[in-house]
Amino acid sequence: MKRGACFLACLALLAGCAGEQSAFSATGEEAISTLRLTWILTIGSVLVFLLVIGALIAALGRPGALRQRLADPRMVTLGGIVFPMVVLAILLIYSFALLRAGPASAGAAPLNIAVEGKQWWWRVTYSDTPGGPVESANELRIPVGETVRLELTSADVIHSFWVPAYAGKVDMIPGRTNALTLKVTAPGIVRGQCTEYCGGAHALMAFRVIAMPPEEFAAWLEREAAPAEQSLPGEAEFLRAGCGACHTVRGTPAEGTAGPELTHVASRQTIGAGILQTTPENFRTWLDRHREIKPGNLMPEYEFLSAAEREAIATYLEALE
Amino acid sequence: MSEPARDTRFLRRTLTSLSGILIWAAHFGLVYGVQHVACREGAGWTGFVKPVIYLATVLAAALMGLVAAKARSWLAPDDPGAPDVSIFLRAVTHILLVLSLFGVLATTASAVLLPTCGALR
Amino acid sequence: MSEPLSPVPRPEGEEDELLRIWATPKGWRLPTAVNNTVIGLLYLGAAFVFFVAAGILALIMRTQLALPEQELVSQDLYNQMFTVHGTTMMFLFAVPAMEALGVLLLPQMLAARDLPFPRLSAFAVWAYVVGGTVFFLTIFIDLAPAGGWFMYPPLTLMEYQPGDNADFWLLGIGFIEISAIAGAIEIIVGVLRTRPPGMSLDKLPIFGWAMLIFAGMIMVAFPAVILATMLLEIERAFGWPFFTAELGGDPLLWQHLFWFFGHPEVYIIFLPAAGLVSMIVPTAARKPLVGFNLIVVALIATGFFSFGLWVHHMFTTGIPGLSLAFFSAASMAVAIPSGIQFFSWIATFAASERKIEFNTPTLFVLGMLFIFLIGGLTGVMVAMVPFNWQAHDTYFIVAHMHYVMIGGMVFPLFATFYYWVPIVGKRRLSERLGRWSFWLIFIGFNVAFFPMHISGLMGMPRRVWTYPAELGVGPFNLVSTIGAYMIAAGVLVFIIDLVRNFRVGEGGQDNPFGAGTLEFLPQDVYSTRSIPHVSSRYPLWDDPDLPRSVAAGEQYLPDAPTGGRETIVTSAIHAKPQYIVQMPGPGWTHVIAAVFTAACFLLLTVKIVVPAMLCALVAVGAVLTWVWSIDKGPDAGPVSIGGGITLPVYVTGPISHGWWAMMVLWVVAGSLFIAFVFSYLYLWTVSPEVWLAGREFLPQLGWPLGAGVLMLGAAAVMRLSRRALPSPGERNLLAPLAVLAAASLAGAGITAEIYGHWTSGLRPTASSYGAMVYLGAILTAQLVLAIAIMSGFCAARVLAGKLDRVRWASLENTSLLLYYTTAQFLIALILIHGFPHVMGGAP
Amino acid sequence: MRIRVTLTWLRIVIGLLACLVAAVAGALLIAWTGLYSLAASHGHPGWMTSFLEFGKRRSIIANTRDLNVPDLDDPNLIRLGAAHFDAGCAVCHGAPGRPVTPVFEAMLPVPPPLSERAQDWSPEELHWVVRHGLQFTGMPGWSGEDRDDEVWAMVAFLRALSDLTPAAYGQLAAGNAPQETADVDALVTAGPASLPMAACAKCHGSESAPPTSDLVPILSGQSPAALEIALNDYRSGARESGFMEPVAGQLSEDRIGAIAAYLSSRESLAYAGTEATDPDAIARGRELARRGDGDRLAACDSCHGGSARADYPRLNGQSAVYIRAQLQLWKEGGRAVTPHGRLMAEITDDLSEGQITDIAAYYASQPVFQYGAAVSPAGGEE
Repeated sequence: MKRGACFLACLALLAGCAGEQSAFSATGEEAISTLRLTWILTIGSVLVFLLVIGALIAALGRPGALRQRLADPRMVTLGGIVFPMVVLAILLIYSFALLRAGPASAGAAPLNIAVEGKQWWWRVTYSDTPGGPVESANELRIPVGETVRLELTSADVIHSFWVPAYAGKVDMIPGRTNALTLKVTAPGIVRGQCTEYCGGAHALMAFRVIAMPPEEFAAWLEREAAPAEQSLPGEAEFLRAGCGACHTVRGTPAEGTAGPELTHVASRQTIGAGILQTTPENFRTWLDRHREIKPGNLMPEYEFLSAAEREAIATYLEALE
Repeated sequence: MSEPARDTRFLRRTLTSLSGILIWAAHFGLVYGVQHVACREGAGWTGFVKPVIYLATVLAAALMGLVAAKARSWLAPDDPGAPDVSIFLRAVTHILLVLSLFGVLATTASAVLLPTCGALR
Repeated sequence: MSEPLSPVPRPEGEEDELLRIWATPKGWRLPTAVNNTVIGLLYLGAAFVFFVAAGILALIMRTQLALPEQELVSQDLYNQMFTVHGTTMMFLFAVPAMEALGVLLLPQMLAARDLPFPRLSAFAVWAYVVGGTVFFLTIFIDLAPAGGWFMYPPLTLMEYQPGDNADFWLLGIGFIEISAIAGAIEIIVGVLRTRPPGMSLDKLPIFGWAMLIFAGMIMVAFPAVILATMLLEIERAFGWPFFTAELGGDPLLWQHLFWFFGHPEVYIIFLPAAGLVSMIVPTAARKPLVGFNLIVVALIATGFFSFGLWVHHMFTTGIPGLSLAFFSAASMAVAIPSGIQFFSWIATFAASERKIEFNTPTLFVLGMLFIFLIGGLTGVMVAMVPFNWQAHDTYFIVAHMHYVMIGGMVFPLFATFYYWVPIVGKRRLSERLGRWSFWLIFIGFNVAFFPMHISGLMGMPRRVWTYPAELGVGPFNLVSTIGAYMIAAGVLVFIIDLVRNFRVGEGGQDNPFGAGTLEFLPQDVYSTRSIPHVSSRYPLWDDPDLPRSVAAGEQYLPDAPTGGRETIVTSAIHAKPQYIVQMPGPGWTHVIAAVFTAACFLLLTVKIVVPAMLCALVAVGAVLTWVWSIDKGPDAGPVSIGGGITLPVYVTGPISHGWWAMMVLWVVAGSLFIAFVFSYLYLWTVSPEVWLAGREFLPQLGWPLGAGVLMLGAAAVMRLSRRALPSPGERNLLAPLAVLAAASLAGAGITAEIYGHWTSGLRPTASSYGAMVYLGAILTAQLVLAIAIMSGFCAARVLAGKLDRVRWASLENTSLLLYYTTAQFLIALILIHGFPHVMGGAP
Repeated sequence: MRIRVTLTWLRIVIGLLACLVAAVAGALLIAWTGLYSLAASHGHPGWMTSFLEFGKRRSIIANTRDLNVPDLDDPNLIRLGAAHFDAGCAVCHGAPGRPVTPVFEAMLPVPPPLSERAQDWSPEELHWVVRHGLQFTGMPGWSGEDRDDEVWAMVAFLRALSDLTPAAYGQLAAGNAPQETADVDALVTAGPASLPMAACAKCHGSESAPPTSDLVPILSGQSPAALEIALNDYRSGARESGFMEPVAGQLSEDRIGAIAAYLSSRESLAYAGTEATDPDAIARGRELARRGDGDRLAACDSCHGGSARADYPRLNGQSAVYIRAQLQLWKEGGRAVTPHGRLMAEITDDLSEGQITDIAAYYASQPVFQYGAAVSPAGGEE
């Protein structure tokens, strides 16, 4: 019994201080209603738990009227069949009601964004942009208060898209397109992660979602759609080393699509699919040790690059804002 | 030596005792199958799903009622002097019918409350 | 007590004769033993070793996760570890441990001398021990699979997992599943047909009921995963696109098949454990179980409902909301039977007239109630679709699953160890160490797994090798790791207890806990001295004189009338004595068969084909030798078992246990076939365009018609061959020829089916449609292969003068299998050749 | 007299063990006394010769595995093998018109004259012997680990050897190198060239001749950096090749630098007769080279095109056979040994057979790359 109470206390505490990848700090509509359901289920479970354990303790205790009543076969029918049937029927209907009221039923024309899972990063494409689709990676930006429809696909194995603060997860399955409709109530930065085991670096396949006011979002998207600045220092080294084989930097000959798009990589929160904070040193760290930081990732190692070349490429990446 | 004693009507007794849960299984399979195929086939088919589910539910409930009414005679003992097994099997039959009916109704409730296709997200 | 059923005193030397007949082989011949106690202990011991080994993997993983961003083990090794941990716990520990308890305890509870197919269970055990050991050892040589224990494609396809690692999982586990099915056949026939006279179904101990449902569920669930592993292995090895989306396959097909097995699997593991609890609780209370009928219903209902839950594991795959709701509803329905059992146990405790003694078995049972209750409640939570979307694939599920599995199965298992050790060991285990073990495991368990509920919702996904500090789940993980070490300490204490106190022997004190069921009768290698007549659910309580009477040989079958191993077969519902079954004794053939079957599968895994085929030949040869020796030859005629009952010793037809086993096999094969039909239709719904394209490859009508006629002809010839059988003592040529002709016709039928598709230009690698068509033929072809071998066997027996009009069980079984095959083949023909015509869409 | 010994299993085993111990002790005794002469000039006693011969033959047959034998009549293989044979093997085994040197005739066993004896063995057996060498005979194993592909060139040549006239052999073996001139003066003062195979042009082609085999890359016109890396990797043994390691092993670092500079400034004739090319394959290859396949495969030209780093080799104008062979070698892991090789290995991992063919066809269809000539940017217009 004590344990149950402790559990409640713990949860109450956590709800206040949970991290950015937590179902407890819900700011998306679906997550908020699920959190409410979670509390209801938790409290209900605790009550049932107390009831049953209470009955068990009574049954083990001193003989008495209560014990006699518990020993009655009708008690088994009542506690084992009638009681669960009633409780479960209520719960079932409540959960169906929640399902029905999901954001997908809202009807308004949503903003479409495609997210493709790959081993082990995320390709993000803003489909509804006036100048044509804008590609980005490992970071999703969405306008607050608007309905956003994510089209979720996979390029290789099954991944699962999970931003607990906004909504439950949706699997990304080869050959299928799944949808997730989000409506976020407050601006902020939250973390998401792949939750379907997808091989090697599954644990290190994360991303950030940034919810921003609609006008800021529009401005950002316009910036994001623009090509990178030309002839930045280090661009030559970047191209000569062949980085463009896998990465795209719009406005340069780098047009590779096997790896994440890098046009504005320095303006993103993280590098390596949510693994390192975006800082100048971390670009260098990534170039030097990415196989240690994210074992098994598919970017080859360029062991033969000289320190100066690494420096130049890192400088270039830092400048890609 | 005579022929060894045999359990007569083993299959009938087993099927009667399990009828509730078997009806649930058939209902469940039918309902899920119809809905799955219809949603895949798309337009023109989806309209049939709910009527089929309701019809199946009515049919299942009717069958369950029939079994409940007939269980006594279907499970009558071979040897009137040894009623234990029959009483037991009858109890099993009836309780299983109750649980299965709950299962069938829970399935139907989903159909009442939710749209036929669509992932709802 | 009533009059003795057999005259007393028993003749001098009778017991010595029994001891001689049932003696356990000594020394280096020990592996030949087939006694259910020896085999059961080996089975249980091996399962426990796997439990400890997989537990050590878990400890290493918990150590890696104790703090954020650690690199104690490499990412790749970690991925292999959680795969092997899950696989081992599920396939090499949980199911085998439960089957082991069935093998070990059922004959004692039923006062049978042994299970009806002792060598079959011994075969299953040896195959499991060899295969399981090799599978587990792959973790030490970097050959272990790294796909998670549910091995989702496409991650497990060749493209993403080259090397033999995944094949070890597929072939190894597929093979162990087959061994589990062999065990399940044994259990079903054993429970239904080897009960003591008078133990009608309403008096069958709950554990017997649980094992019956358990085995029934295995019959239906395991074929689904066997089909799934077949599909995946075929796709890996030969590129038939079952799961590749571009060619009309679907990764979700695997999930459907796997979870159609996987969810019932949880209950397959839980039900026997619940049955054990239902045996221990009445003993603790010294009162009959309250609501016996309700518990039986609960077991049956769980068995069925659990097959309606599989999509429960696929709520996030984007399938229509209403589909999810159906499965959510079934998840609710399955909660009720557990409620019934809980309240029944509480009521039984409450009914006790004395203070409940908190001995170790009772403590573990109470621990189970506490933990499984939490697991059940979180189970209801995850059955709610929106909550599931958040909790799925996080540590919340890890916590829930361990609460269910450890609470539902491991705690009852430990209770079982302490409760039933007296019937196999010389002395009881230590109560003091038992308590230490219980409290360490119980507290450790909650410390380890309770925080995972919270860390999961705080964003910790499952199967992650490491996690960033910023997630804020570090403290929870540290606590979990501490708990894991406490569990390990508890298990260690138990092992110390085992080492100090567990000595296999004749058994010490009879019935130390004052139980009411037959397994606590005085026992020796022959089980009970005589087989009692049962007239209540707790015979030892209702007739305190029974142990003495049984031990004095006053009950049924106190002697060995046929001079060999035998037990009474009774009718399935009322347990009326029907005949005496003669059983084989120790032998090497089944051991050789098991070792070489395992070797064949493992060699296939590493693609060493020719030696693998040689192993298969040796295995088949060993099986044939073994089966050849089972028939003891002309019988001693009807024998008396006491109580004025005289029984035959050889029967055929629907009362024989062989016939029943064949019926169970029908169910297994039928389940496999239904899983195939489901897969065929499912892929059609996913990729109708491939099916439409397949229409032009349909062979002319003559092909299926010809194939069908050939197969029907095979069945007819087989039916007629019975008439051609010689009289006893004679031999002829007609019968063997007829049998072989039937097998040849069947072979021709299936060949025509395959050849027809081939000449029409259909190729299995081109699309999922072609793959499914050929797979359907393969399913029939493997049955035909078995029939061919069995037919050769029958023909040889006729020629040897061992198969005649009276003793024709081998031919009966061959015929039954052929009838089934014919039916399956005809349905398959209609599906394969008919469905493309009636499905929607223009040609 | 009666023999009062009963034969039991135990006694039989003990007896056998005693025999074994005696045999070992005897052998040790003979070795210690030095009674047995190991002088090569003695030759083996007859029984020993036949025993060793028998053992060798059985060992070769027993160890030979079923291999995928390539087309051994392929002149590309034969020519490549010929050049190496002349420089490496002929000294012991002789060659058409050139008997075994007397020094090597004094070996025990005498190296067999292969123009006669190579026919005794199947291609798989020859492959095994060339690949692994033979103990106790002086026959070395192939110096390029995991280069089974190279060994097949030797086997193809050995199969062709018996039909060769001295003149035909001379032509094949010399490749593009000038035939030995009868410059008596040089012969008298400097002796014969010690390393005839070290002439790069003999195999790799020059302004006046194409490479002798399509399996040999054109080196003229590559960047000095790429050439230096290749030669240094061969020299250090990091990169495996039974053909190139012996050559590069003889060179000093300065020499390598000079050679690289020299070769990069030269031109070479294109391959003599390339295989028929499929325009569709070339088109598909062009797409792959310029853009990759969009999913996992990177665009080849990003590194192998004109403007990439100088240490990345250029592929334009190399033969399709050569490119295919190298990509296969990468896929099998044979080149994941140097930093550049490891990088490339990750890319070739995902290549399908079809893609390999297409890419090779595309690059073979391009004019030979010339270092220092005007370069078009990667992915630029054709």
